[in-house]
Amino acid sequence: MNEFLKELQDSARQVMEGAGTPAKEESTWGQLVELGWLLTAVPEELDGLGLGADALCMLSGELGRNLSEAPFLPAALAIEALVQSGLENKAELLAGLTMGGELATASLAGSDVTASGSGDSLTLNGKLVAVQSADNASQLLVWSNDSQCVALVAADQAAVEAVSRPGWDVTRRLFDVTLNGAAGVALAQGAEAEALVARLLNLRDFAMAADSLGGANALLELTIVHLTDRVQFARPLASFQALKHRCADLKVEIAAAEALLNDSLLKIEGQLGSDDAVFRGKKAKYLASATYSKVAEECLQLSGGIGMASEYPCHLYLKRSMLSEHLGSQGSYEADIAEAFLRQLSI
Amino acid sequence: MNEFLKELQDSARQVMEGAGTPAKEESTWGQLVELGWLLTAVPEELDGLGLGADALCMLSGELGRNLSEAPFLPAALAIEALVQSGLENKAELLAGLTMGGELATASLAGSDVTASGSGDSLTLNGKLVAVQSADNASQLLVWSNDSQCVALVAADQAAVEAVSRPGWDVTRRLFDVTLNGAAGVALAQGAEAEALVARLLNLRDFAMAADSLGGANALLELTIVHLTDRVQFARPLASFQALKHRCADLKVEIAAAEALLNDSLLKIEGQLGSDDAVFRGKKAKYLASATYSKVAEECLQLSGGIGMASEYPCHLYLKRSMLSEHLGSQGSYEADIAEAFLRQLSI
Amino acid sequence: MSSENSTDLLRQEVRAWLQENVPAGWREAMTNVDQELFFEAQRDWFKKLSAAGYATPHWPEGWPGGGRSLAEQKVIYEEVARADAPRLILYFVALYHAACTLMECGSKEQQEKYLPGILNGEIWCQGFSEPNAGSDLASLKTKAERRGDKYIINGQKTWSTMAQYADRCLLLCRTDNSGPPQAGLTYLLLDMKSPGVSVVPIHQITGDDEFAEIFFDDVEVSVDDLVGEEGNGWAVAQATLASERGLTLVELSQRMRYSLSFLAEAMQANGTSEDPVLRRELGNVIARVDGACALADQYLLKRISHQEQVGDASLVKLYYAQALRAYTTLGRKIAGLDGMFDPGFMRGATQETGNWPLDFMNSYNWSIAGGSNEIQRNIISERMLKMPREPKSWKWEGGR
Amino acid sequence: MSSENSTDLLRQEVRAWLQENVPAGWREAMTNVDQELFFEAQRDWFKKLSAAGYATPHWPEGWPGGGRSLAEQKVIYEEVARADAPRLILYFVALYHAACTLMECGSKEQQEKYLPGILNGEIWCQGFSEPNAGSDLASLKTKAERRGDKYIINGQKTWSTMAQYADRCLLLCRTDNSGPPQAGLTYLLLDMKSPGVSVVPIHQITGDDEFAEIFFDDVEVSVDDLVGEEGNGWAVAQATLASERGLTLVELSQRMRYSLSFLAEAMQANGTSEDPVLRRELGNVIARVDGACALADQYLLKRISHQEQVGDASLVKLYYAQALRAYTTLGRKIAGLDGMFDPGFMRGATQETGNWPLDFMNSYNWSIAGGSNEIQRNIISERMLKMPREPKSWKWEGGR
Repeated sequence: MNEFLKELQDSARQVMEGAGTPAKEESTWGQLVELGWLLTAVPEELDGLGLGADALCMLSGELGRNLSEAPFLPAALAIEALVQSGLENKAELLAGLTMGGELATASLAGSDVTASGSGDSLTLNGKLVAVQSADNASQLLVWSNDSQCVALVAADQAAVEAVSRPGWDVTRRLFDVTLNGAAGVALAQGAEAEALVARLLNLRDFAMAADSLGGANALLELTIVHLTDRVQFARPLASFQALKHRCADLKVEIAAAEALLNDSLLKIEGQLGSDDAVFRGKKAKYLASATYSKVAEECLQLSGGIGMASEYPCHLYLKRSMLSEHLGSQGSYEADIAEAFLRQLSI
Repeated sequence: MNEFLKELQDSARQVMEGAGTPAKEESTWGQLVELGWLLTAVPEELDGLGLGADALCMLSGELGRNLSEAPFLPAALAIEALVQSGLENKAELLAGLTMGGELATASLAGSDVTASGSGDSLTLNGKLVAVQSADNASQLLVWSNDSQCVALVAADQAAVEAVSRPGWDVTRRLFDVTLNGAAGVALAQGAEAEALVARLLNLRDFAMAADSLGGANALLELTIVHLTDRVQFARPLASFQALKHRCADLKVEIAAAEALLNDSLLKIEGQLGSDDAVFRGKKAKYLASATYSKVAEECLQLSGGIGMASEYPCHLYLKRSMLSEHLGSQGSYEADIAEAFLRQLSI
Repeated sequence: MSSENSTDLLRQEVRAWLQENVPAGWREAMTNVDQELFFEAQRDWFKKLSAAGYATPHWPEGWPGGGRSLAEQKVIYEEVARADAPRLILYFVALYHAACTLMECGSKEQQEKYLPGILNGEIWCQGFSEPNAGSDLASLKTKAERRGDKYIINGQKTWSTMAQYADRCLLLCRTDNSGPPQAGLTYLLLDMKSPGVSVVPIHQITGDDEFAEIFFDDVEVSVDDLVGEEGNGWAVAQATLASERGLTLVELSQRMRYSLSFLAEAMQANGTSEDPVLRRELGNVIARVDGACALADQYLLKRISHQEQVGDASLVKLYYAQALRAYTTLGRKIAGLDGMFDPGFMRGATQETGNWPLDFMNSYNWSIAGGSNEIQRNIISERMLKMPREPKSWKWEGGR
Repeated sequence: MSSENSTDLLRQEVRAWLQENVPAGWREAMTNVDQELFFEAQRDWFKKLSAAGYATPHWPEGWPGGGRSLAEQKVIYEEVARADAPRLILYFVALYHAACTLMECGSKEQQEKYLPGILNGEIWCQGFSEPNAGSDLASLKTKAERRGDKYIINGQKTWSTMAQYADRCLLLCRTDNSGPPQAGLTYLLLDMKSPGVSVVPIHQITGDDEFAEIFFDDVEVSVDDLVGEEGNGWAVAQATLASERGLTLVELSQRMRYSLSFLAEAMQANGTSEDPVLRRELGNVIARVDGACALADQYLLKRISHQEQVGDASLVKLYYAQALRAYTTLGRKIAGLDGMFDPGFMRGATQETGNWPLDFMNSYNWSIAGGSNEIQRNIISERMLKMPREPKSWKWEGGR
């Protein structure tokens, strides 16, 4: 991470720490808009900050640390899609989505949507799951299941129905969204759409990896404080070697996943969505998400009884890690990684 | 284990401890013949001891403890096959194989043999791998790859070629055996052969499980002695909690695998080879073998430098455990267990 | 008639009775219900079960349902698990911990006073753990001060199962600070309606609240309710803790085994049974669950034949906790993203609800409570494998 | 020219040179060969590599091949790994441990006396570990007694790489018993041909014998061969141990990464690449190996920019050792029963021979030697995570 990003990180951490853990949507969304976080990846010619995926990941990491409810990632995906599009009024739309407090959200999981038509007269049908904060969104970013179309869909039309779907992870408010012939505007179609979908999913993988590692770090720190403070058998728990070694094992897992994420971001610079970047993104997301789950599972045990009480935040990390595992599907990522490697080999 | 078996075990342990670790074939084979261990599973009406699979497993466990090179298991399989057969001269043959010091051996892994003909004029072709101590055998127990024929094949005929195949596990001397139209005598054919093969493989699974747990126990004991004796940082290594907890984890794995084996042997009594017994045998072998490998891998680490020296026996257990894992194939056992369970469910 | 045959007959009898009497669809009925309905269901089931004599097989001869051998008790537990009957979690402390403590350590007067109430459905809770005395129970601080023929209690207990509904409490307090931590403890029987007792439920991470904190503010307990002698509470507490040793884990591991079919059915329902990776993991879990059952069975057989050795109980608990974790982890994988929705919970169903993230989180009850996995590893390594004990005194050296 | 470009040019240059010069088929040639042939191959490769200036990039400006930045050294290591070139294991201690110790702590006379020999191919070994001083190096007992202008050495060293072929030895001895264990150590340079030195190879579990024990019986060392001051040996030894910190693990993790293709090819060759379970495990191993590379790279970048923190090196070593274990474990699974035959070994090939059980066993060298995984976990937990240190004094309490 360069010096500029480190400074940005320091200030982001201060802001987020002020928001408490978990950081509620109502208290952070406005703030992060105001601070211009959504301008991160917008090019300078579009009045953005022109920063790369590494900046977006850094912010995702800070939001992950604080279990933020704010729909930063889907909003960033929608903005990225808009930036990449050739839409005429994109500057205007971007202004609303980056600094205007308007939210365009998206599914964090799969899409089962079909699109017909073209340009600004698309018709969309199907279902989106795990759409974050849909009730606060004016727009939805949607891609079709064949990746041939990426669209913006106004949320306030009758053909769009969002149903809240509460889940174990209370730090992200998810919705099922049904599109019954909803009208939409194409951001990309055909091969361009395919490339854009690859780019968006790639960005999602990196950001999810960062979110996971932010959470894993925060939880391990919290747990070590707990172990240090809690005395049993006239010793702090942190003095028991069996527990120390388990903390060390968690630390090393986090360190490796972080190194892989940072190294990948360095190496893909400017080539988000390329085969190589997609491969790297899957590895980074896989390792980070597996690490987050492992850390959360171990920390629940290391926290003992207090970890089982809802007032203590350990379970919030655990539940977020469990959800994140399924956003992108761990099992299939392992298979995808092997697949991509074997394919490279046979070239 | 009943009192009688416990006494038998005590005396067996004494004998094996006298043979040293690893126990060489030349020093133990004669002894175990003399002690009548091969009579264990032979019915009393055939002048045997009439003991069950539990006795055979107990002895296998003791041989496993001492890393015995003696081909007890393949010999026991051949004797079991003979006992189950309707061969006219089986009493005579059994006398040679149980008390006469003659060895009939068998493959500990798969068979790729075809058989034609019937009765005492079989012709066998194909290859056997992992045949133990074939150079000392007068007979080979062979089953065809379609399980339609189980045969005894004289080892001294020109059509039988045994080639030594040294491996990492030096505690079992293995051979590849080629049958080029070898003559054989059928012990069972057709449905009877199928049942007999199931019975033999089932017995092999249980005995391998016992061998594995004997080894796992001995190695954990050895390792704890090492940790207790070795002082670093002015403390015995055994006083470090991180190491203590790892030893406890190994102990509990062994205890569960042992309990499963013993429970299975109790429950299948007299029904070796039945679907239920085969299912139980696979579970017992799977858990025992996975446990042995885990114990051996951990103990190598816990032994530190000394474990890497060939003079210290830790590696012998490790190598035996690695070989045992592949005798019966761990991976496919997991799948087999699931398969059998799902099948039961759909009945 | 051999004892083998006698347990066989009992098994048939219990199985037939359960087949007729287990409330159909109790799992569904207990999903997201309020406490009141749950209580009613527990009360009904308790009445049925005790009328049949299956609620108190571990009580001595002479009591209704009592006088069963351990082997017979095991049969009843196995059949209850096999029939997937509800667990009597509301009465468990009363029927086991309270009753066994009273029978083993209580005075004749105490037995006559309290045992009939237990049979009548009085609810008891256990007041042992404190916020700073979990794994290290002996360090507890709740104070009992003798004043005339009363003890005056001040302090706090935590993680007390169902304390908010309990009529009485098995209370372990400190009466003396001068000796080593295990000395100076005293065991009392407390009426939960006494002035100065307040109970606050603990909101659990699963959404349930089956545990509670109990606060004591100058609560009075008559010396008639002292169990054993003052200062001898640690020994009495051991009797309480041993009261269900072995049996509970036989039942729970059998329940886990029978519920493997839920897992397999869930796999078949969503197609993951065709995934070779998840299939193999299922194979692994089946073997481990069977291992847990075999280990629990073997332990009980050892107890029956008086061959129990130190550490044996720890092996059973540790392996069970780990198998349960593996089992519920596979459940989570199978449920996938869908499993992450619907945070509904099911009262009194322990681990086998089929809501896998819930079951997974509940599995930590077994690795943390009642002696954490770490405590079990200490016991196994030190007392079974004879590795050196952790130092009794510890000095912070170096520092942060 | 930016430094980015300068390393790019170096990379091209090294890559081209390696393409022409790596001995074709050296792996096959080194399988089951006797020591002599192996030596010859090592000598040839050393000559070639040092002639090209790639054997001593870490030496200071002025020495042949020297004066390279850490970034440039990293490039050379990466390319050597990428080209799957032989490792210079016979000369490694001389080129790194001995040379760096001399340059950092040696006198001008010692540098002039020994460095040219190292460039000429003298073989050095390291005499640190003892049978009772492995993880706890500071407790070593080999005694050096000052008599006039000589030290008289008595004692024993073990696990000394290639000691049986070494010309000289970096020897850490005890000259004083009175203080804490790390004090009273003294660092000497020993001629292995001195009277009283005897070397016994250690037969390893892999069939190899790259380590040896060294015995000292009244061996004389001149005070001219004292490095630093008497009693200051611990500090000098730290310089030795730090001499290759980071670089070796960059090379080894890169080698592991490039050799993933062996694993995948082996899977394709025996059809296991179609097994969905093994495929997913391959996916897992790939991610971990990449993680190990990234962590090693990041560590070296931190060193280059002087941002190294205590514990960083431990993270790299521990993760590498674990990734290597996972990688070779998968290899074992892929090889199956076939892999259990053919115990042939390959000299100087470290972990990536494709003989998976061999590679698996060799992976323990990285989890045991050079600070075991357990020592790394101590360092990480105590010095990085600031958890309390293990007590410095320990009393056996209770007992067996």
